[in-house]
Amino acid sequence: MPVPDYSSDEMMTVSAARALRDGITCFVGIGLPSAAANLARATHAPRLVLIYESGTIGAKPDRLPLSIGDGILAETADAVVSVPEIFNYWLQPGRIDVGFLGAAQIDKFGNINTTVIGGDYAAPKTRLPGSGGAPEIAASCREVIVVVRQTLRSFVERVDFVTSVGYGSGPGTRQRLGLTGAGPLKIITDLGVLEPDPATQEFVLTGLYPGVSVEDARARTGWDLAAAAELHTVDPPSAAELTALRGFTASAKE
Amino acid sequence: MPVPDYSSDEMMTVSAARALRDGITCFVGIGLPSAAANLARATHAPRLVLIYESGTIGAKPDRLPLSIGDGILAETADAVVSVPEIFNYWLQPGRIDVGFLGAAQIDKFGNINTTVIGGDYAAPKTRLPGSGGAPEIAASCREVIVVVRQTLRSFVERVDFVTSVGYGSGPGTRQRLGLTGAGPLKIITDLGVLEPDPATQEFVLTGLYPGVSVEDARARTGWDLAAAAELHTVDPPSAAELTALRGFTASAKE
Amino acid sequence: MAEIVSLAEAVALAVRDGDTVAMEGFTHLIPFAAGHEVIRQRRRDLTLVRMTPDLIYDQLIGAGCVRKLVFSWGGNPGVGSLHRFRDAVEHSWPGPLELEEHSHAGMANRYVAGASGLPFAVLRGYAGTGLMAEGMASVRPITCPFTGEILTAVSALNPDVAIVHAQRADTSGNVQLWGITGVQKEAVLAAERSIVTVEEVVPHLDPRPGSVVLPSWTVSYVAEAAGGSRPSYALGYYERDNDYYVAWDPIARDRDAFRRWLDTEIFGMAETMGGR
Amino acid sequence: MAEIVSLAEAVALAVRDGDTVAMEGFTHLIPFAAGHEVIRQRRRDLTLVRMTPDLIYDQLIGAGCVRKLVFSWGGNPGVGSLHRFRDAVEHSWPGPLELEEHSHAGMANRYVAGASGLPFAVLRGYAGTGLMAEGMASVRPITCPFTGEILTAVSALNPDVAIVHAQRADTSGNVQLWGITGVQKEAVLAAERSIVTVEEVVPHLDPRPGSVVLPSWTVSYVAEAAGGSRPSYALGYYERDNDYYVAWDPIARDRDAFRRWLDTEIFGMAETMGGR
Repeated sequence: MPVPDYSSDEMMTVSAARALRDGITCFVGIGLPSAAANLARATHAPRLVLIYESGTIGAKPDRLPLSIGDGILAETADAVVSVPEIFNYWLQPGRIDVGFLGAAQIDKFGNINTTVIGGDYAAPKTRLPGSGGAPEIAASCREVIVVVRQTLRSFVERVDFVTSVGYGSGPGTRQRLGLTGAGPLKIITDLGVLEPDPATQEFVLTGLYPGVSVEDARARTGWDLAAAAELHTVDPPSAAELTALRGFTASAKE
Repeated sequence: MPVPDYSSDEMMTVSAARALRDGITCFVGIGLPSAAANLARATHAPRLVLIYESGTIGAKPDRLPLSIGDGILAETADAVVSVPEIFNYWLQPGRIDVGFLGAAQIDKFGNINTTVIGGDYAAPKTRLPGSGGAPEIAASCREVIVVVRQTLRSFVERVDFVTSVGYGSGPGTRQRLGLTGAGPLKIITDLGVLEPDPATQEFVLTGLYPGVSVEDARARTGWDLAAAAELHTVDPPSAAELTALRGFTASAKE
Repeated sequence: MAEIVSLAEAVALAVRDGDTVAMEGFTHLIPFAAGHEVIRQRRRDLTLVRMTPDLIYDQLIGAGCVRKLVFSWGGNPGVGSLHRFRDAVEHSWPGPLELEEHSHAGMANRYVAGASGLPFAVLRGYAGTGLMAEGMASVRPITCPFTGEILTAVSALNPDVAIVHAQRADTSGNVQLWGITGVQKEAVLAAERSIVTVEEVVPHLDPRPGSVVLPSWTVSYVAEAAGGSRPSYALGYYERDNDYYVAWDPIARDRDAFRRWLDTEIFGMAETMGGR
Repeated sequence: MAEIVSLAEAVALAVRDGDTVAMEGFTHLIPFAAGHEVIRQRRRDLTLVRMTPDLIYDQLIGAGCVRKLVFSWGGNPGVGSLHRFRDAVEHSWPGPLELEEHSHAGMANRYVAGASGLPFAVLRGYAGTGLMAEGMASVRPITCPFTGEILTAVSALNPDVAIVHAQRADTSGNVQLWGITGVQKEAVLAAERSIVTVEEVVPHLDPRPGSVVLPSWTVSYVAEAAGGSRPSYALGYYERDNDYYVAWDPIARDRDAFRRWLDTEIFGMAETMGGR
């Protein structure tokens, strides 16, 4: 295989964008998910409905928003509502198809940590930003997709703190907790794609990017990562995808 | 005293309007209170803030609104909010100075009935419109003023149905029920003004319109109505008050 | 995504016998045309929900469409009683009418709970009232887990169908209403299905002060129905026909006059907005 | 009725040592000028409340004004950490910082409860999270009295003072803001006192799409502060200074650099909006 003329971050963003079907509603978390969601809308999913926790519903930015409260989101939205309303009327009832989240740490059951790393909660080694909207996005969207770079530090056996619940400690946890959404169906990284094993709900490797091996992925995973029988190679970014993505990135830097 | 050139309904509306101090906030109930509140704003209380349960805050109609949802209220308001918001953010916390209510039946403790008369609740002799916003206006405004024509049918010993609580069964009731407002401080009728006795919370006559006697009022009251020691005669409508009121009434009929 | 259909189609597709139906509109934007089409399609055993049942519910009750009414204020605003409503309650004509009665604050919060995916809402209300004394199943005390204070819980409203009228929709089915917007957003978001009638379908919705937008994907059917809220009003389109509200009183007082009105004004009229 | 005063006066009159203060603004309209004036007036022992503590709270924490932080997301959006916040949590510099931590949904509902005069709000949230496991006093389970379902209650937020920035006020003190309006209305209505800084005081507020109006009688003090939310933005007035957010990172990483910034940019500057 020739050396690809795209970065692993670009492949990750393209792969995440592809996970969003046209016409669905997507609650977009802060960070990497926003780039991927906007790329999806600019390529194969022009009718993707983007919803941000800042209260903007149906935003149609023509450049990459710099934050979840970027003015372009309000200016191009179908509706702008208050922050309480976005959580109570729009997220909580389960009317959003996909929650699109990032993570600082994620474990084999798809639980996400963005709160503290090391030490304990009261005296942490590293204080992270905290919950934001993620716990309820993870609980209430019909399904969740996580976009995160894969490293030994971020892919851990058990998160230091459960900011947002994936499958908790495995089958039955979400039901017991009364979480209405199905939980995380994909983790999309800079190496490939992980999906939960239907029986154990442990995340296993189901897709790899061109040039990445199972061993590469295992070397950057803190749990004993299995590969699915139907492991496939993800198509590299198309010229159209790369052009759109780079257009966004360039406009963001202007 | 010469025969007055105004009707008892006009005297009632003028008297009710005078009860509203300039600059206060007033939650305006349906019917007679709306005419009086708008008259107050047109005369001595230009900075009176009118709030309607339809969601209009600070409406400044230049004619009498024909209903609590009249378009002129939205068009002249400082803010128009949803119906849930008007009750939850504006009425419930006790931030409104005066609740201004009408009644079909009212009793000696200022309890109001606008639900059913005669028979029982399930099989009433007369079915009235029901609660509307009144129960929570009566509960949560800092104080309440009731505007109602005085008749033996409307002024009863005990209301057939407690739609909105005044003083319940007397001292201590409002505290026991957790009602945050002070309750009804005045009943303004087409004969005069009643106020609660500080000790018993029974309404007693404190003001009479020119030409009306205590006996006139007692003859139209279904409980043993007492007159306060400081019973006074209410000033007749001024020319300015009558002109403003009649201007409203004329514009309402156009 | 909302389908843009005729009003007759929308009612045929969305409203079934036995449904719980909320037609909302607080004085303003009352969905009269849709209500008339429900009568015309002879729906039965409906549970009707509405904060302020006015003429349109008087008409539906008199026409025999309604088994139960969930409401907080049932009158003819500025005129007096709803006589078909009273006749049903007081004399069971044309049939008995079950009531589930609330205050406005309670009803508004029941819609909020429904729109929020919660089984109940909390408010300060009902304490000491006859409604509380009647022991309605949809009102219960609830204790604050922090202060111990006792407040009131009301159960959520989640109608099968919400029907509202709005000024405009765009060709994608996004809906825009302004002026007094009442509890319409909550009713649509709380309901399983929804019909929005609009004064006009336009290519593009211009932002307007005070407007509420319901995105197309929250609405089931949009039907163009110019004048669809007469004799109520549509701010920016037409004013309230106050004479109609006055004229309704003698019609509604008399069963025969009402029957004649039904035959002439409802069953004698084709669905006026391009019905089949 | 709101008093129109200078920013220095507003802070002097409204913010006291030991107060609970909520400065809100969701990325947009963050009240930086007011926050800087609080530092300049050397308030101490504040409990700061805010869904998204960003640079302004990093600055207040580093300056030693803060005893406790009530929040749901504390970062430098698009850049990374708030280093003064981290230094306080990780190394108790310049003093220990007590945390009361929530999710956005929880914080938003706590303001809603506060604005609504209720002691708590109910939501679907926190179940299974570490925040629930930490057993915070402001989060408790609550049982639906109708369905028996267990949901989550959060206690109301009623700050002593809310401080927000808006685009405009009129000469009567009515306030208008538009764009992303976040939780500002709720914060002001929940608080005992409030300060609203505005880009400009105008004779009359024209209705605008998407605008929220806070009537004068709900606000304690209005202070004109043009540019008062820089480096955040004020839609219609100026854009976000993204370079400032990037440049803040190295300043905040280093205690000495931060001290120099404080001396130069805060204490070295007179209150810029007509202070005394």
